Amino acid sequence: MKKRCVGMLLAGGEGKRLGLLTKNLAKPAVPFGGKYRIIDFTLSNCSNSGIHTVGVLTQYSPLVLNKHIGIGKPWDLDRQEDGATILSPYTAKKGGSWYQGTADAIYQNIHYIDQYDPEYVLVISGDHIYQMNYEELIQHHEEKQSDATISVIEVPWEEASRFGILNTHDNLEIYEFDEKPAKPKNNLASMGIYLFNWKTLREYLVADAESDTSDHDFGKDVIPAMLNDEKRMFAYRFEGYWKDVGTIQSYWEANMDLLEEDLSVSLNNKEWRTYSQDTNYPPQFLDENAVVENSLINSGSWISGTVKNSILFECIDVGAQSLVSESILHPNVKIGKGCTVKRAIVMENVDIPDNTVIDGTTEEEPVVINRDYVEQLT
Amino acid sequence: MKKRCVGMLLAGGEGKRLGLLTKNLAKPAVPFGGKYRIIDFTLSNCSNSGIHTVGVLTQYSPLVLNKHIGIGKPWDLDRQEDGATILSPYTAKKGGSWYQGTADAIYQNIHYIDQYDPEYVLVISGDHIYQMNYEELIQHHEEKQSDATISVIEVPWEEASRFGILNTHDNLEIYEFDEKPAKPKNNLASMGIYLFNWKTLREYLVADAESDTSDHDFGKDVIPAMLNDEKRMFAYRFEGYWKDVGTIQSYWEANMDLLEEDLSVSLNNKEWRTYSQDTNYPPQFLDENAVVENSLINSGSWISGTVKNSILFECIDVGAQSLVSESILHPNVKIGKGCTVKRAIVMENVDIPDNTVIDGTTEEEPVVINRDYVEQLT
Amino acid sequence: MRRLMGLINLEHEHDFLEELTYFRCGAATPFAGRYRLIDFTLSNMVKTEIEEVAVFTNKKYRSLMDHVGTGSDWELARRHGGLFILPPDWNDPTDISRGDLRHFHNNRDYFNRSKADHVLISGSQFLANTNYEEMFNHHVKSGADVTLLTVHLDDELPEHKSQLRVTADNGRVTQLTNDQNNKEAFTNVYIIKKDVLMDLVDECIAFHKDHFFFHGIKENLDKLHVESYQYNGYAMFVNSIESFFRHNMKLLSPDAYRRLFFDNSYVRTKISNEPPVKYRETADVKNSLLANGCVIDGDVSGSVLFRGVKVQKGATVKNSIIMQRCTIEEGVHLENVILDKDVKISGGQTFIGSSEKPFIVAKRKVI
Amino acid sequence: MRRLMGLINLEHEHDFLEELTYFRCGAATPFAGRYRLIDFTLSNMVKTEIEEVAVFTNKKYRSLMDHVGTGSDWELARRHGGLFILPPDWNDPTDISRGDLRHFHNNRDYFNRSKADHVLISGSQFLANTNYEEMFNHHVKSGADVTLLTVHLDDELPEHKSQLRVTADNGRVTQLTNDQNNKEAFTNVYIIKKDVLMDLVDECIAFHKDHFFFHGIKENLDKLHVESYQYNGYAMFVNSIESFFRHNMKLLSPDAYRRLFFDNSYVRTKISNEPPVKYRETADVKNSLLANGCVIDGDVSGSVLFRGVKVQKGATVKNSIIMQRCTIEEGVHLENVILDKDVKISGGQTFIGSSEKPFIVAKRKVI
Repeated sequence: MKKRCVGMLLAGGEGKRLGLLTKNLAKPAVPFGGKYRIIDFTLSNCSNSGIHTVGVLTQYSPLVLNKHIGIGKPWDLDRQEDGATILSPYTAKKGGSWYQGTADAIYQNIHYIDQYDPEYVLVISGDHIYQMNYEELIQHHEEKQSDATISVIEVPWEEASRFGILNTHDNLEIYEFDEKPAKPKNNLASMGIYLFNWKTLREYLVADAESDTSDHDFGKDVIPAMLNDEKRMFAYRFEGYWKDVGTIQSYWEANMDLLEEDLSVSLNNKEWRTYSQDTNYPPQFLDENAVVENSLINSGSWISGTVKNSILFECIDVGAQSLVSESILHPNVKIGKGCTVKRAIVMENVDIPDNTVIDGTTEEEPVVINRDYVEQLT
Repeated sequence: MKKRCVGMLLAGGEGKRLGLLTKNLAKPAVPFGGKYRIIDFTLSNCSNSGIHTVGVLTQYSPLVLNKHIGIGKPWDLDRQEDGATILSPYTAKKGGSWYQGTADAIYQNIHYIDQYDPEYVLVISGDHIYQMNYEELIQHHEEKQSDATISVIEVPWEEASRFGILNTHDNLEIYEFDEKPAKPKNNLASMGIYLFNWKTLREYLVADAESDTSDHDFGKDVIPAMLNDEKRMFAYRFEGYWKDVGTIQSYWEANMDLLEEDLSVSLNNKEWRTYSQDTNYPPQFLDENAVVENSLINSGSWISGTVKNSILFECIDVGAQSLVSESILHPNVKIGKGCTVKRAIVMENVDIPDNTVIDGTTEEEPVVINRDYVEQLT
Repeated sequence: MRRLMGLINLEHEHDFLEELTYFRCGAATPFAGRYRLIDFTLSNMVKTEIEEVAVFTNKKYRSLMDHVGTGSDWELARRHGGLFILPPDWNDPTDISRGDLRHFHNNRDYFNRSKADHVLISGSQFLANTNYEEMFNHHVKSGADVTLLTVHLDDELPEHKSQLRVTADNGRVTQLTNDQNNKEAFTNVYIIKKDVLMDLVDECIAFHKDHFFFHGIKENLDKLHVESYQYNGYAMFVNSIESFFRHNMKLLSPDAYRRLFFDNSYVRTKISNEPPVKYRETADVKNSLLANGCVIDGDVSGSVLFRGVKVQKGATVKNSIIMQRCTIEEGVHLENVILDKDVKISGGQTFIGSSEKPFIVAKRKVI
Repeated sequence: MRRLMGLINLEHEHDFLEELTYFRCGAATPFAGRYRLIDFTLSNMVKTEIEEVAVFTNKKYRSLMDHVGTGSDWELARRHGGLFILPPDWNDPTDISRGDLRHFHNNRDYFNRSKADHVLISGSQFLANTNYEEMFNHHVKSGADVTLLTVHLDDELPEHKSQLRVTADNGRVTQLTNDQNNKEAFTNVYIIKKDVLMDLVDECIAFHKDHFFFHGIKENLDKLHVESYQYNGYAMFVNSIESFFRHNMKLLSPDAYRRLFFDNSYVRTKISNEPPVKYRETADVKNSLLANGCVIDGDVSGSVLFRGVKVQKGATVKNSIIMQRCTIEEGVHLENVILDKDVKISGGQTFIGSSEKPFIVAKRKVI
């Protein structure tokens, strides 16, 4: 059946710079914001934008991610005819291999896209935190009669050289793609969100797949090739909050951003809900001695101690006389009595014994606590 | 969450002896009975038996199969927490490979089974036609306090040497597994349906995976190993219709069996429906000149000619003055005017031009018609 | 198509189908071998990519609820949006609204909650297989408050008598009348801006009105911008036994069958998992529509057979409509008959009606 | 568990919860921060792996329908089986059945269609978090026609007055009385053989009875084999404002909270995708239950806050139950108050009730 737009969500990233957090977990599956996984933001964007045909390309440590997405119910993507479809690298009889690059990942799944005979293909990735209406991007694309539209965000000039910069004419038509330029001419950074006319992209993907010299990457190969052929390519300016949570520090910061008041990624926005698995935990319980300030706490949690400036996922226990501050506690973390936990990220299912002191305030990055860490303590 | 029984459905078979029918299609995906694919029978058995946690192990040509199963809606297996899950061979960074054997296929997916912490694991395959209540098998297993139960069917003594034969005591306890015995002591053939206590099976799978000499096959390795250790293993007698559609001839026969009256695989049995994708085609239309006898015809078909002793899938056209007999027409086959099609299997989307004569009655096996065949005609 | 939401308003539809609607509302009446009347409107909405559809029911809505279930067979079983069957269940003693205004008033939440700006409103008696995308584009482009879907009547049939006729000036509707000489008929399908709808609802309630379309729109043609948009495909009105019988039979012409079912993607209905039709040795079937699950030993001609009908050896079914799971035993002769579902006609009997006055048997009768 | 089907029978449940049940039936009343009363029974049935559940509704069932939706949040959105809300919609003029027998009579299909041999019947006012597997095993093993679930009352509370007391001889029920000295109380949860149920329904209808349990079972104790089965976990009856308030408050004791919610797997309810609770700088929350989506700037103690409640700076909420999406503005002081959903209390006001007679505000009021 024909669909106007198919979303292809790249979710295979290893996220190496997230260290322990991505040791057994793809980056898009990393818990975020007290209730979500990083990919929930992109999946919810699709759902809220009316894009109901979404191929999710997984490869690195896909188990938790696959389980999380399931049949796509939380995002209303549980559809027999389309919906969310997990696309893992295919293993043929003679073996299989990972996708060679972002473009190769799409190329390997041409058959998936073709069956919906779409007008457009939206290429997005599952490791950014933002809330965006892709329908507006599509409308921009249609108005400009574009072959490809790339979403951009203004970054501080001093940081521009860390990004892929798009040089555009006044009408936002792109004439050059500058990957991490030493001397940026512009401060419009690509957000890694591409909308293509499928007919056009398909040709470029096939050509790119045949090239021996290509890295099979959108930024490095496909976009430059299209620019070279003078295809109509436009930038689309995005104004809201957008964050790549690439490092432990930026992951921690992006979580803490949620404690700010005026954050445009407003989780409380009823018009643009972020959906995730919801597992029917009971309401959280704060006892007689609880002190909680400037924090987010999820269901099933039981607070007897003090929590400040922190993000607590579901089913957390914080014991009496304990202090948790500037920290992120992943699901099922149990903090014993009399503990102090500062500027730490405590990973899922970790039990912190009574009277433990963890202080990440002196470190460069927040400290990440897993079970091994706790075992070494005792 | 805990589940009593997890079904593991082996659906990766190439079905080489089905020739053209499985050229681009896994055997379980081959169309059957005017409306179904072979795997529908097993999936419906699961659903009707109350087994709602089903891992479907695909590898050979999985695209059509994956699409057919989708999120499992027709079988009521579209569940966020369990339901039908496609399990393809995993591709790790350094590459991936096909399952080495039936036991290896289950071994590679231990993590999938473990998450449901089941009492039992039911191993079944997606290439047989039968209607069976697995709940009765489980009850038999429980009554016998068995470690493993294998479903068996009585075969004619003269054919017994073509099967894996289970030699049992009077109480149906298995003491020997005889693979294709020259001199069978018994005519109870294994149907390839195994129920195991998961705890026991798990140990044997792990041991089997470590063995260099094993073929990692249930029949060849795991069952003999368990027998060797004197595990409690019982046969469960199945009395109904059961057919392995392994060759073109047996595929054709099994289809023609559906035209028999007393067939125990009764598609009209409301208590045991066989479910499949249903695509909302309009009712079939027989015009003024139609003659239809002893045939099954599916929705969306338009009959102007004569159809006898045949099975017609959805959206078939049979033109005026054409005769179709003893044939199987897969979906979207269009038979022109003045054609004769006898003892043929016409594959999906094939258009037979006007006045074509196809006669498979003189061949040893029914003739299989694909597009190439038709192109050679013209 | 998030800007458009759907409403199937059954409040003012009468149950005109005699025995067929004794226990079900008209919208739930079986039609054309495997459908119910409501399937056409519902499928058209789904094809228009409408993701929220409410149904205002009046009474006898149980079989309707049973038919649509969770909406999943129309891909409308959604966590957000989806299908809402809204039976009358009013408990506010201060509520002064009447007629279908009561539904609008008591279901205000449904409209407020949605992000859609426009509402497509339809009954269940206009049958076509289409999508409303072009009509909606016309509506938006023209900036109309309301856009009415019309058809041009080539022949005047009894069922057309109750259809309002539309007089338009350059697309803009100036009059809605009962003038049978005007061949431009209103289909009871229209698109309205949501805020205009809500304002008109308030106004109607305040003035004790009881029919939203008549009082809210027809009486306000001078104040509203009402456009007309013509539908040109195969279409029909089913609002009487006679039209019900005739339009079923008309589908036995190859042209009508193709135009209704194949000119657009398929009409969705409840999935029932019936096996293919089984024709046995003695079957003789001509010029008929058959749905899956039928088992045929006898003679069938010029008839529409619904799912799971059994026609035994030596039975003859001619120019008849036989609904789900009926059994026609040996030697029975039926002509111009409508059997509602689950009827069993035991051996040897003959029932003959006329095409103007078919012989009707209510459901679950054993005769 | 295909042998057991479920029925939640609300026909004879009165809407005893004053303002809270003006516009909703008792079963749909919010409870314990994120649930509705019916969630407990429904979840228990799902935990028992029952795959077909019907709900006999009487009136004010709209919010109930809205709450359960397609049943998908209970994994009951099924193609076969699943959840059926069955509102009263009777159209048969020959129907002579009365009371809840009308439901049984008009929904005979639901029972006949199922492959189950036994029916678990429950109301919505007995709350526990359990599964009925052991009870069912007892029922099957004892060969009983009917098995009644009972609880032993440690303390006699006002809400227990209306519960029948069970006298059993070696497990076999001999008497059902109103004797308050008998501490073995019937929970209105029972399992009955399906064929016994259908026979008793016919008998009751024939004799113009109007209450299935009283006339079909209680009056037939001598003819039927009725077993009693005791439940020992944390449980309560909620059938008055007073018991509603008390049992909400009781959950603020850590022991009760743990026993109700953690002794068995979680109680399912409608998913609402609210974000985690946000505690701001000035928040001071003690001894309270809070559901997701709340935003707290003020003081909260001894209270139950449902999803999406906002307590602004300088507001105090004490010993109160605040339902979904209420807003408590600056400087407000609430004590022993129940706010129904969507209430807004504007700045500076004080409302104080007592624990016996809490101050109740009906939904959507702005004060």
